[in-house]
Amino acid sequence: MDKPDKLAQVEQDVLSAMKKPGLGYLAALGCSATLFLTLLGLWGYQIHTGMGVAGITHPVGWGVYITNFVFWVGIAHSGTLISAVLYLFRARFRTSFNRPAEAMTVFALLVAGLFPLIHLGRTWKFYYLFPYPTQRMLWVNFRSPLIWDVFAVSTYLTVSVVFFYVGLIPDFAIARRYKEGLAKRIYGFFSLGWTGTRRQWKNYNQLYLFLAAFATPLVASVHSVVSWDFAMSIIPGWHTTIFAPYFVAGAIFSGTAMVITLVVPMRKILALGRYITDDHFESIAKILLFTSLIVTYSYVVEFGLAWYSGNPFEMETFRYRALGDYTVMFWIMIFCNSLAPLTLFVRSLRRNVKYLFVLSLFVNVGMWVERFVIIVTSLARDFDPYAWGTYTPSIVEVGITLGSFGLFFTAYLLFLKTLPVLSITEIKEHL
Amino acid sequence: MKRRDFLRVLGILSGSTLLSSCGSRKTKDFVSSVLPPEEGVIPGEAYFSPSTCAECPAGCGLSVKRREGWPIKLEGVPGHPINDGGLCIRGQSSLTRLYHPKRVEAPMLRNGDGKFQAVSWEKALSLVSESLAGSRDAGRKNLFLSGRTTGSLSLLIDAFCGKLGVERLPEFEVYSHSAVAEANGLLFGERDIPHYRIENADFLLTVGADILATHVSPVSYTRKLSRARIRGDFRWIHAEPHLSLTGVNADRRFVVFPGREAVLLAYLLRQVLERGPRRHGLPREAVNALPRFSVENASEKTGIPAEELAELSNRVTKARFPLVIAGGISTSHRRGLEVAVLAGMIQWVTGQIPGLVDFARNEKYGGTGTFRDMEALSARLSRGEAGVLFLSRTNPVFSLPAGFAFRENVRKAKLSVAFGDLLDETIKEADLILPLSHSLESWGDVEPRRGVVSLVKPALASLHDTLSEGDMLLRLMGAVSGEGPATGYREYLFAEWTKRFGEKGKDALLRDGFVEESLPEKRVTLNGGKASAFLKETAAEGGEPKAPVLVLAPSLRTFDGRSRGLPLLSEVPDPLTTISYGRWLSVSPGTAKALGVKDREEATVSSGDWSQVLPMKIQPGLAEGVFVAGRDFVDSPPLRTEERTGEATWYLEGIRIEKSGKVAAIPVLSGSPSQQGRGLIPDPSHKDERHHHGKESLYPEHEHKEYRWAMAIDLALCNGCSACVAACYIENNVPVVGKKDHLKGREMSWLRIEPFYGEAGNVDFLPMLCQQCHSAPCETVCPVYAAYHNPEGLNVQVYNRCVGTRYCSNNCPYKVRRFNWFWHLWKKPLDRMHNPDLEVRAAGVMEKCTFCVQRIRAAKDRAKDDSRKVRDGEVTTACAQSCPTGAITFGNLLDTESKVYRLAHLTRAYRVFEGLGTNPSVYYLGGAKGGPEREGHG
Amino acid sequence: MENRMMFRDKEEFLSALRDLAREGVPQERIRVETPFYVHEVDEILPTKPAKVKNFALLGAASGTVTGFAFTILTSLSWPLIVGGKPIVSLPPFVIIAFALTILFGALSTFFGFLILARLPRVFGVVPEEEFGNAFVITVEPGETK
Amino acid sequence: MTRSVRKPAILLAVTAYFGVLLLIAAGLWVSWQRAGIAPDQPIAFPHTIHVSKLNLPCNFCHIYVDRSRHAGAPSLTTCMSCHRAIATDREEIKKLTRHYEEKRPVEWNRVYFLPEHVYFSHKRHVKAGVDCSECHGKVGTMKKIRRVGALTMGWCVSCHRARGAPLDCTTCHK
Repeated sequence: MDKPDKLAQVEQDVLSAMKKPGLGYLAALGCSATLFLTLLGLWGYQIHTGMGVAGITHPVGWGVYITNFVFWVGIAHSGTLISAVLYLFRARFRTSFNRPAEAMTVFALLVAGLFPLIHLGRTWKFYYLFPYPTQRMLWVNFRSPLIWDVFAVSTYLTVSVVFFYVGLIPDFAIARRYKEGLAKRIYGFFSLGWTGTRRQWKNYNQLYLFLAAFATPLVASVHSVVSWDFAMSIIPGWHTTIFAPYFVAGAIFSGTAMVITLVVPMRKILALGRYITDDHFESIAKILLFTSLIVTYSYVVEFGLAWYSGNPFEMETFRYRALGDYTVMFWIMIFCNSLAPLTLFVRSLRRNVKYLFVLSLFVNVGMWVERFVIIVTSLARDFDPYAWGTYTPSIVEVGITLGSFGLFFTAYLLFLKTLPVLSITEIKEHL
Repeated sequence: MKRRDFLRVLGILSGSTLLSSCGSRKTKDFVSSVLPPEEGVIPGEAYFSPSTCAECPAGCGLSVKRREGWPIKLEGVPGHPINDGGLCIRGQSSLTRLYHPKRVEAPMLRNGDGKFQAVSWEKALSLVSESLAGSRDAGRKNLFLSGRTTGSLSLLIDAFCGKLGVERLPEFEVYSHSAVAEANGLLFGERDIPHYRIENADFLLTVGADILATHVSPVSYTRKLSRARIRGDFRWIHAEPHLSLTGVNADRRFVVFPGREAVLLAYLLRQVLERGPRRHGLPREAVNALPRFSVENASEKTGIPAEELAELSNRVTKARFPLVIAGGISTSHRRGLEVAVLAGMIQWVTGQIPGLVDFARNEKYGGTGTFRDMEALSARLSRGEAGVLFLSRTNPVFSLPAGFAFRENVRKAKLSVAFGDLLDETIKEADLILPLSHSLESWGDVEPRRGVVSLVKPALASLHDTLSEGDMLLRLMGAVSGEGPATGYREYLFAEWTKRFGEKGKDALLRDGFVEESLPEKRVTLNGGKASAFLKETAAEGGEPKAPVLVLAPSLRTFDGRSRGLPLLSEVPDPLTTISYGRWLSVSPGTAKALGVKDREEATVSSGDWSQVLPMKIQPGLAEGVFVAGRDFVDSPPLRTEERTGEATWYLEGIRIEKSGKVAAIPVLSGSPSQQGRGLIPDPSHKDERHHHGKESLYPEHEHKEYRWAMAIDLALCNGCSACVAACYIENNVPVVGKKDHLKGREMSWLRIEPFYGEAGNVDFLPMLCQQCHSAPCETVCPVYAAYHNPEGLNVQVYNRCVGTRYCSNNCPYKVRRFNWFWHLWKKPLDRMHNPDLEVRAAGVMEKCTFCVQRIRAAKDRAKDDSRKVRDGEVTTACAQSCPTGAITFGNLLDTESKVYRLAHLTRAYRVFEGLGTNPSVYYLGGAKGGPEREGHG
Repeated sequence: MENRMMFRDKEEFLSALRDLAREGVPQERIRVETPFYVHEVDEILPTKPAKVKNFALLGAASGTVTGFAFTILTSLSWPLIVGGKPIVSLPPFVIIAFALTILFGALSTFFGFLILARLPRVFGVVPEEEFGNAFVITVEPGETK
Repeated sequence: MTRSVRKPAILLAVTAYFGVLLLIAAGLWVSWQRAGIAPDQPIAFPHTIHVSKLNLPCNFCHIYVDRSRHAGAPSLTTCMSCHRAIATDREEIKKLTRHYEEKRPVEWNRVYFLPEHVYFSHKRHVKAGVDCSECHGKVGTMKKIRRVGALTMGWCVSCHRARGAPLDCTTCHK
């Protein structure tokens, strides 16, 4: 079979995903959309009635909302890792993952960005958080980690969107060919009238390289900044120097898991087995294993530090974390993040896609729980014993959390039907 | 925009409506009144007027802070002979009684189907006068029962009863202290409670008397005690069967089972007789009649270790001015009278009368009756002797044992007329309710202590259709005699005052709010005959109650239960258990283990056919086999009445406990009874360890120009009475959120009393408020500068800038920041209480203690008017102002002359968690309670 | 009139291109369109490397400068002490500067690309003729040889 | 693709872009400058006569202006002290007299009002020598009082800056 047909074949294979949606798809979309609507409803209710409808209280001022924020930002990371870092390292297997991974990054960030707003006591005053010239002549406090968040996350979102879009431009041009009428014009519009001339390719190539270069440090920086929300405080259990690397590793860990969770069904349903092979999955699994080991190491170090410091506050916090009111959560976390992934040392399991899928689900849960444990247990037992307290999420918080998944999957499902789910151009290039 | 409107509504609610320039256009607050406001009143400026607290019989002087005519805060009057500036938690909350949403707003008459319906005063009064006459003709007796009444009102009642042929019954007080009065009558012919001059004593032994919280005149005693402690060379021992706030604050506390106190006092009396200080002797037969105890068997009987007992007797005998106060539970049981007598005799022998025990200025409990009197009354009612029964400011139906059947018998009166402001158990039984004005709405005076007359002056016109008791009686007299009210009560009073003090005195009273007459010293002599006769027929032993005992302790927050229903008092937690809402039964850890009950597990406590379900709270420091419940927690318990004194026992003996296994939902605000060795209140021996902390910082200290506000809190003086907490609530418009949120840990108090228990069951209280750190963790993390540090060293929270990330609260090591989880709406007319100098915080906003920045602003404003700096002592916070012990000092740390500067530089001064380098502005003065050698304070 | 050659195979296309180059046809007359980036083309018809990187550098630099200037100036415009730290405390400002470096860098690179690649072709987003997966060489007419 | 069409298109885009910016700016500006409101009053009190013609000093009626945070509105007694005799035939004065006789206070509509979280003291400003007109304008020339000062935070702050008045948040926020 000669090349040009192969090329055409690739296009058809990938673009076939865009054909009329089936019932299953619509059902899935319906479910996630409803979940998202519940989020909006509950949020409205919370704004009207007051923050008290959430379970958070004194002393635990942050709960599920911030947990979700950290979780989703974490999810975003592996997207960038796969698309940017692996691009710089010229890792071939990237080609099969980068598009869905980038999409995941963008959507995860959209969701993550929602939570700082949801958790605000006075959401309707959110604009106080942005440094813009007002008649008040008052700016924001750049010494606050929350402002760093504002900058880090919005930068990350912008760059990811640009990177995602740039990758799409030539594919838009291809999709344009397969469309008719208005759709043709729309895809054309997004393709910017790309034709593939020398000048376009030459600059495009460099652009992509530089965007990758710009995105790469973000993988490290953004989650470091997020981790500093905690590390910069003085709360025992938060105030640790290892938080930045610890969180970055965790982010990539959870993100990679999420990639697997998304790509496995996608590959099955859209019959892309030819382009996403078991070798690819094995490489991803290796990343998963590696980051899992780093995360586990961090857990150990945390406890080591607390024990070695001899600081009564630190020691109590970690005793409480492991054996206190939230001990169940803690051990769930240990099992999902440290023990279960060890199985990936077995090659056959690394190559067993079904197993990977199940494992990835465990890791997703485990990483969410990890953030919960870190945030809640540390706040529940800080310095003044009189002020110790506990926290149980309220139904509203649970609903909003589910809603956030609703939003994420809604976006992702729409992506499947509207955009080339794999980077056609790159696949061609590597044929 | 919906939000805006909501804020606006809150704005209107928040009391700054009248004439304040800071309302929105919607509020009609820019008004041309018809007449100019009264002299000396400047709209927008606070002004004070004197009055007297009526929340308990102590009669503390009030200075009522008013804005635009509305009382917004109550403060003690500095220099007042009773409370000298201090005010207790109940006094602070008295304002919520004035504005209570459930006050009786008009005369109420019970109609046919037993429902109350409002009637006019004319109708009500005429009805009363008719039935007065009617029942007189029917040969029934008209009776007048009131709570303890002093001053002109008492005279008026006598006049009233005289004129209308009404029999005035002995006043009813749950805490009549009649055993002590009886004893003094027996020994010295003075049937009353003397005035104890604690401040002049160098040794104090209190037996059962809860002098800090509820005994006779707590604020007065607390003040005196502080003076003695500050002076130094003072030792205070307390003996009690249960665990009271007073007990935990004594230098040493002994657990003595009810009845055994007599042994202790008999032993001490003999010690004093043999080893002095001995000014007067006792008649020989008295000495012989006095039982002999060796240290060993005295200690074996009292349960006080022998060496401790010896040490105690040494202290008594070595002391130059020993003072013994017996009272409360220790004088209200079978041997109560004996305990009181022995105490009196010790005072006699040591010759501290009238030096420390002053009968000239006695506390005027002479006219107060006992439970026996009430038993008699109930009997008379049941025989249907009563025509019209007046019940004024008293709640016997709640307080008396069910056995008295008072509830049923009240109905047997032809017409029962109750005077009161809130619907308590007794008023609900009455046929006719005549609503009383709050003391802040009425004229009057009280004489809580002989020769001390305190003014009651209206701070505002009556909110509702109510009358003061004086006016009511005068109008009744008028109605009966037919020629209408002779004069108003005001005129009556003015006449009385001029008669008693002359014009000058009257003006002084109206100006200062009190008059203190100079009285001749009163010398009393022991009636040796009676004394020895009494000793002969008693034998300091036997008659102890059967364990387990349920002690019904008077309640710091509601006294004998009369202050139940004041919202603020349930919001502020009990300092010992930190339980805010609900009732509970304290049980010792040992007993709890024996019974196998969990903390807060519900149990049925029963005695005879009486029983009640109460949650159990495990209470360190409590003796085995002793249970404690607040007097206000139990409904008509089967109390026994003592034959000799007529006083009711304060405990139920041989009670039974059946646990239910069900854990009750009562909010315990403290996360841990122990401080987990974290040195919030450091062990004095670790002084140096405290001091090398918290100095190092990367950055230079930011400098303060004129002021650097700071606070010093003397933990050796603080007794956990929580008056400061209540004061803070009212001064700062802190919302009362209720039980539901308390269970979630969402109480809003800016200032809390943290009790920390030691191994020995000893308690230290740590008032925790915003520490106003100079390197505040909360400030750095606020993204919008809502929390920042101002040039005067305040850690400011700008409410309208706050977006509610709650990061500051998370990052506060002291956890003193409070988040508004909901919109708090004050039930009308409680909103009148709002301090217009602060906004009422919106939902989603973080709030906290600001060192009463509004008071600082006002002081600076005044200072600026006559271009000077604020003087030391010119501005103080609400908590410091109210503190009865004077433990809190507020001032400018840059002023090296200031008191706070001196205190902050004492070697026992330290700051909580100094190791964190937060550099707080609140200095705590450590050192054990009245620890032997303490540096001076005042 | 321009003449166009279309190839289905990359190698044929490249050899054809080499021939043109050998014939000495000036490259500005040769238009090449490929389905994906073919780096050999740049070897056959050598050109200066793309200038997108200059935009990247410029953007990044301006980002850093803005980051520091903005944070420092706003802090000074209303000095408020927080946590006892100095008004201008650089460590946190570094983070802002870093974020802005990346942001400005990425954006200016992108816009630089648009300018250099002459995109978007506002009125030609859908070209009237598309070559699909063909490798196309179009030689614009010049003086006849 | 042809230059001829592209140029106007670009021009259009640019103008649209800046047009939007301008609109936003204008909107903000208006929302900040809430000055100029002039509600009707229950009694049309003419400052023109009392201030310009009769040269009454402001604190003749606003007696608390140098004693309290509120300038205060005059009590009707003050008004009647003159208007028992003067201009009794006028409609507005009749209104006034009615209020006085029926003992009904006059509730004026606020022209200057601040949000609930702001503390403002007339006394301090007057004592600091701020002239009434600096915030309230030349009331003598207004038949109906119209707001002059913007009463926005920026407006306050800029003046505080200019005069070296305290800029600490607690000065004005409560």
